[in-house]
Amino acid sequence: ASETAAAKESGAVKIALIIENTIDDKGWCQAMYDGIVAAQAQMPGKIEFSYSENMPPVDAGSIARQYVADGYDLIVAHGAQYKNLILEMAGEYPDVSFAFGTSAEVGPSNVFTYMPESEETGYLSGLIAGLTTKQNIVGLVGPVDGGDAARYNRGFVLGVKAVNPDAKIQVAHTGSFSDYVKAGEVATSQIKNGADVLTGSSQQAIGALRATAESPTAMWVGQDIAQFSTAEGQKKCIAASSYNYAAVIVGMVDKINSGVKGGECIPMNFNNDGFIFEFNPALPQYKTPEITAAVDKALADFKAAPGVLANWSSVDYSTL
Amino acid sequence: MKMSRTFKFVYKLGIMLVAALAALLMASIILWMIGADVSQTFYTICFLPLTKTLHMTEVLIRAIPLCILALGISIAYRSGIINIGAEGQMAMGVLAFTAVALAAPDLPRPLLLPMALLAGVLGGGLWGFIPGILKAKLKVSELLSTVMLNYIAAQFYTFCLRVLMLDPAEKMTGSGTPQSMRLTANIELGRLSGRLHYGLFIALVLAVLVYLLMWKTTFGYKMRAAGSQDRAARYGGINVSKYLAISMIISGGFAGLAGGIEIAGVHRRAIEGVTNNYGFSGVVVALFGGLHPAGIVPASFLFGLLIYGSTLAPTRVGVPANIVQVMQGLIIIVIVTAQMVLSNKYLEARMCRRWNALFHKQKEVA
Amino acid sequence: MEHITKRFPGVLACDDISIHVGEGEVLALVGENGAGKTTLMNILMGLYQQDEGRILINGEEVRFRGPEDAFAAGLGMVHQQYMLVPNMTVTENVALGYQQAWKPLKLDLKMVRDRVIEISEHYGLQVNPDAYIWQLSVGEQQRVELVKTLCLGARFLILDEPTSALTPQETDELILLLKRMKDELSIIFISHKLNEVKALSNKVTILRHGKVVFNGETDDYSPQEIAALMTGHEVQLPENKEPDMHGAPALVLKDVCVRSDRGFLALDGLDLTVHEGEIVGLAGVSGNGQRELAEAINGLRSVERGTITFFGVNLANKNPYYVIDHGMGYIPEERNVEGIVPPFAIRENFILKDSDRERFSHLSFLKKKSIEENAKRLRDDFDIRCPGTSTSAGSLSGGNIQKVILAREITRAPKFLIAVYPTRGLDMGAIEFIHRELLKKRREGIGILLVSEELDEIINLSDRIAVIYKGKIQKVLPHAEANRRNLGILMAGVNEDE
Amino acid sequence: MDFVVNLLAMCVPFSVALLLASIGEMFNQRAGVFNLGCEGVMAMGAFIGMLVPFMIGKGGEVANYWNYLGILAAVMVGALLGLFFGLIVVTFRAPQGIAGIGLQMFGVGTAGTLFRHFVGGTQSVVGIPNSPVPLLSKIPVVGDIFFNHNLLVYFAFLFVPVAWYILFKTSWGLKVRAVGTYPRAADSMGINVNKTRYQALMLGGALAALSGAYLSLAQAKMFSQSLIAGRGFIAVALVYFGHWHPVQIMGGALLFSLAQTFQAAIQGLGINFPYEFAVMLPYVLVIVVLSFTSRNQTTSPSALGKPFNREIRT
Ligand SMILES: Nc1ncnc2c1ncn2[C@@H]1O[C@H](COP(=O)(O)OP(=O)(O)OP(=O)(O)O)[C@@H](O)[C@H]1O
Ligand SMILES: Nc1ncnc2c1ncn2[C@@H]1O[C@H](COP(=O)(O)OP(=O)(O)OP(=O)(O)O)[C@@H](O)[C@H]1O
Ligand SMILES: [Mg+2]
Ligand SMILES: [Mg+2]
Repeated sequence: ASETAAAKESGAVKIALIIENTIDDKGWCQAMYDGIVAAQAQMPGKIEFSYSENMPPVDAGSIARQYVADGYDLIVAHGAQYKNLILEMAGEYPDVSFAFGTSAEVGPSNVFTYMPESEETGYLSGLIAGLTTKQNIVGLVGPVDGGDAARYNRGFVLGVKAVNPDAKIQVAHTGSFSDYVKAGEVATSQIKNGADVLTGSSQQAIGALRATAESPTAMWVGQDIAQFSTAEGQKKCIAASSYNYAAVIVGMVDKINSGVKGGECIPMNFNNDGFIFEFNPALPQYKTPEITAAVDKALADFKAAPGVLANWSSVDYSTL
Repeated sequence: MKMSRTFKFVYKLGIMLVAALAALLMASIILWMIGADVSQTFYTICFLPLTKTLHMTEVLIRAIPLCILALGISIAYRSGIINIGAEGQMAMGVLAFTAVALAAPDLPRPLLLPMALLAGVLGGGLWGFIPGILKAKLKVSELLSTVMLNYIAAQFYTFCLRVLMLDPAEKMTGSGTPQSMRLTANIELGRLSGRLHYGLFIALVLAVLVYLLMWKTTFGYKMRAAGSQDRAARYGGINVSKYLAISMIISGGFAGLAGGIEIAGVHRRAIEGVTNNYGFSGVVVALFGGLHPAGIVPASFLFGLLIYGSTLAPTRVGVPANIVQVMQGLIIIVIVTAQMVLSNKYLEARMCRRWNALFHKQKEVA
Repeated sequence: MEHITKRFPGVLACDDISIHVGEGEVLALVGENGAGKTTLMNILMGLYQQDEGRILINGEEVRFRGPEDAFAAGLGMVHQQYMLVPNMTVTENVALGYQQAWKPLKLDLKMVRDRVIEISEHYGLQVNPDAYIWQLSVGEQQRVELVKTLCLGARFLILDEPTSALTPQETDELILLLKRMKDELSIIFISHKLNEVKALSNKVTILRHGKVVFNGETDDYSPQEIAALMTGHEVQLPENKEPDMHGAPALVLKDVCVRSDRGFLALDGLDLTVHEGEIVGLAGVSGNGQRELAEAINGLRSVERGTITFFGVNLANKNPYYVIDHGMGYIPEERNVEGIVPPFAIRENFILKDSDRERFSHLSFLKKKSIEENAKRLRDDFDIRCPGTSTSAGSLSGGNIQKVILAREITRAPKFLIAVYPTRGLDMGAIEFIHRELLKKRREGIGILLVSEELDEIINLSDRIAVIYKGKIQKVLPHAEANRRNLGILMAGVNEDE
Repeated sequence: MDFVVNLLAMCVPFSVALLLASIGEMFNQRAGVFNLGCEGVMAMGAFIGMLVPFMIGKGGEVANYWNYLGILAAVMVGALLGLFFGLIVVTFRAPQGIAGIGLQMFGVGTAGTLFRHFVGGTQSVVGIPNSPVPLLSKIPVVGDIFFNHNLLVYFAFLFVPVAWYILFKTSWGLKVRAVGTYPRAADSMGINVNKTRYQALMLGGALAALSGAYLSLAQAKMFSQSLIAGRGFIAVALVYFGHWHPVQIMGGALLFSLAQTFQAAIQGLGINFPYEFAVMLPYVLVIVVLSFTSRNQTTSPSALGKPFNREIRT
């Protein structure tokens, strides 16, 4: 209790993060973790931070209540599966701020939602894949066809089609977010069947990336910049985009400090700097003028206005 | 050669102490390897949850599904079928429950809630019926079919949430997370404190019902006979395949009901990850509780405690959440081992003789 | 063996027993069920460790940690319950103990096979070394057990009730064989059949309640005297001497064909009639269709052809419930797995067939009180030795399990009774009791089909005797015409009329 | 044609993890012990297998032989876990089903806990390279399917006839089968039932751990907490599927992974149906095949799951 008092005095916002995977999954959860850490660095002394990993929804409900009891100001439940418990708790504890995503809905007055419009990042990956492929076959390893992954994957398809309408796109879902082995098997299968540029979404994509690294020719476009940091990412990952959660967190902390506890949906796109795109510095040979031009043009469009790819949801895998 | 009371007491106590020490020691080794505070970890997992109402309610909301699942599993087990498919049956129960809630959101609660729960029972029961009938008619090992059906159910579950029951809001706003819309308030189970819901009473009532069914009726008598010695049961005019299939329907129905209650009491919409590995923990609770309601009720509380306690461990003592599995595994192993040793009359008699010999010798010396 | 004492929880199985066997001697060990014979022999083989006492071989004290030590000392035992792995061949079963054949990377089965052939020829014990155990009849398994023990080089043979499941011919052959082997081996012979004891042994030791109560030369005593010494009273097996009183046909089988588990026709056009109030003995070497017959009648096995008419209804291909409901009583062959549900309490086993009846349940709720009363009554009436009615039936001794089944089947007031090997492995006292009960039922006008290999039992009890051979009734003899000799010939498949 | 060859060429290495673990479990069950803890032993094997080269190379590249040291360490840990399980279910005679679930939780949990502490997050490793068989791998079609894999793949498939030989042609195999069908008979023949069961459990544990190490070092070339993802349970199921016979188990493992690869491939063909039904395919297939084959089959080793005690009569 004294700790909390001290925190209140110092004016720091206490943030608790709840994630279903781990903070170093090189994907969805790590992105948010890194974002909060970056925000902490940007606002020295203004943020206190705890996190809980490996939280299925039931456990998340308990731990969130724990955090409330321990005096946390902002509870970030990073995943749409937590939607219900957050909305419920928001009613129970009107003094505490909550946040969850992905969600495009505007929540109650003490709930922030955030919505990465990942089709934009997927589109960039698709451009690169479509221009890089020599076999004219690209592969896409999905976990389940929903949420963030569904947006990224469909954006990818649009990107490929935009620059290479004849390219064949192999789409396969493993049915699991965490079965790395199966993702690897699916990727291997796509490579065997001719795919030479692959991408994948969610943490299981690491398994697919690892399998890609086994192929002498196949390349990878990443969903997260953290993937560059692995040995195989360095070797294979041509480019990747990342969520810039730091901006989201800083925004929320500022609002909380100014007395706004929620009631907003924060979209994330290139237009509002919610995403960062990077080429892999270790693989400059893939950064051809053609690719650079295509990426730059798309980026310019995205930055100019949000919602450029509003038609993403009409992508139908079965017509590929 | 009579066994003195002192001996019996010392013997039992001794074994339990040794067992507890063994579990502590093994867990400590792992905790020590990762440099954690051993005593603090144990305190957090085993005792901290007992100290606050908030904690207790959270323990209980885990005990509720565990108890219901374990009751169902014990029925199947007693009837000679090892149901490790409760995970899938629970998922199917959730789907059926949700389907009813989505189909008729405007019906009044007294009508809708029982209907939806019943649908959950039917959904789980149907999924349990498949391995039951496969075993009864085609002799397919239930160990195999239930494992496979778990995977199938998991995929079917995602399919339903993603395509058939997807929250229109998710579809419209494009976040597309596979989950249903928030279900009507007419299917909600009331809450006692915190998230603790009336499912608690349902679980307790079911425990009594299962006891009555299995031990006080001819129906249960026949199921147990079929499970204990199927040839004798057949000889006695009991239709073993029928009871096998029925027991699996009941067992699946319990799992489905647990799923329904979990939605009605805790989540209030169908989301991914509801089953939360309860299906497997349920097997453990059932066996741990001696396949008897009187044992299952406390066992489900104990496991609720453990599972919850270990979610506290990472934040409180910095131990990875995986430690819960280690502890659960060790506790299971040690307790079943101790139970076995305790029930070994041969060993007891031998130890008793040693004890007496020792005791008498000392007397002589004195 | 000197001063051997062995305790089990709550039981003093062997109480200061001393026995002594000289070279070339045959010691018969007799005693009621549960007297401690098997336990004593298991101690000798190193399977159990005695609590007190010691074992001397040729004057030297030995301590066996397991049967392997006993084998090394030249001991061999044929167990009461056959110790053969069913899904292995005869050769493989022998190889299990035949360490010479255990090469580092290979099991020399050929060597074992040769050894099996050698031994079986030497002693004239016919076995097929390549047959799987499950393919063999009980008698053949018995021979395999003997061959196995001899292959391992036993010079001292322990035979625990070797004849309890053999046909008369097989028994005679075995006794002859053992007599021949006497010159080479020392033997301890356990049996409940005192004429065998008389025929074979030099000395006899009687155990009761784990104590030696008698030691003597066999030649000095008659079987009756030994029986009296064993039980403490005269044993008089009852005989069916009452006048023929049979009524209408109760069970009529016509042209019944049934397949065995292994797919061949175990019953091949069998015809048989049993009337009310008569006992028909079904004699035959086991494996000739007796089991299939009993199972077919009771709805446990499908009937391929023919009718089973039971008081006017056809029971063929009906379920057991239907058969039971029509008043059939059945004492099955496998008492431990079929006759009782072993983990169930005795009182629960008593209602196995009647849990639905108003007597024991109301609106499908069990009536605890009447179940308990029933159990107490049956326990007392049938003198079932058990700690209480809630004891699990599986923990009872064989004889008592048989009594539980008998009590249930008889008191259910059936219209008919099929009894399959009802006294197998039981001691004289128990046999006497069961025979009396069966005769009592006959007097009440109930038809009984008695399946047995014990010719004495069949001759003593039956009004008519049918001999089964390869799934057909070879011949039906009236009581007066039957004797051991002509039945034995019929059972061997020879029909003198033809 | 290419499509089919590719499928076959992939299903061979993908079946190895299941194959090794199933053969191990087969030895356990043939000796009468039912080990549901397979999944846990696999997790430990996968973790230890990658930990050794990871520690030695401090996360970077290492010489290939360190991988084999990792495998050796994994196999030893697996055997130790088998020994530990033996202590529980053979010596203390704890009920095997529940103790197996305990072992599974213990193994998965321990691997995860230690992994979090010593390694951190999902970690890829260099792993074991392919070793094409000279000449043979050049044969069209056949070469790709059978002779272009890593050493563990060859080992696993060569181990199938070896396992068959051990089981049916050696004295130890004879003992194992006897102990699993009728321990009392084996005991009366002077065979140490418990010792034989311990040995079988250690062999089974070693193979399960090898299977895990194969996943982490040779197939996925990475480790994460959820690496095994239920494959241990499938391996147990495949033992029933293969009716306790090494060759039939191999058939089951191949069939399962063929279905697995096939479903991934048909998803890529762009046929209009929900992908979930493709993912289900292998599991459905197993059930369907079993429904046709279970009826007339021999049953499990008859002493499976029953602890042995000389003194207690059954
Ligand atoms: N597994 C066991 N555990 C404890 N007690 C047992 C066990 N098996 C048998 N007994 C006890 O042993 C006694 C006799 O068992 P056993 O099987 O030797 O019968 P038996 O000597 O063949 O007698 P009979 O066949 O005449 O009834 C019974 O009283 C029973 O209580
Ligand atoms: N394993 C055991 N556990 C408990 N009690 C036992 C055990 N074995 C034997 N007994 C007890 O020891 C007594 C002697 O049993 P044993 O089997 O030696 O009798 P037996 O003389 O061989 O009988 P039978 O004529 O039926 O073969 C039994 O009555 C039983 O009470
Ligand atoms: Mg005996
Ligand atoms: Mg007996």
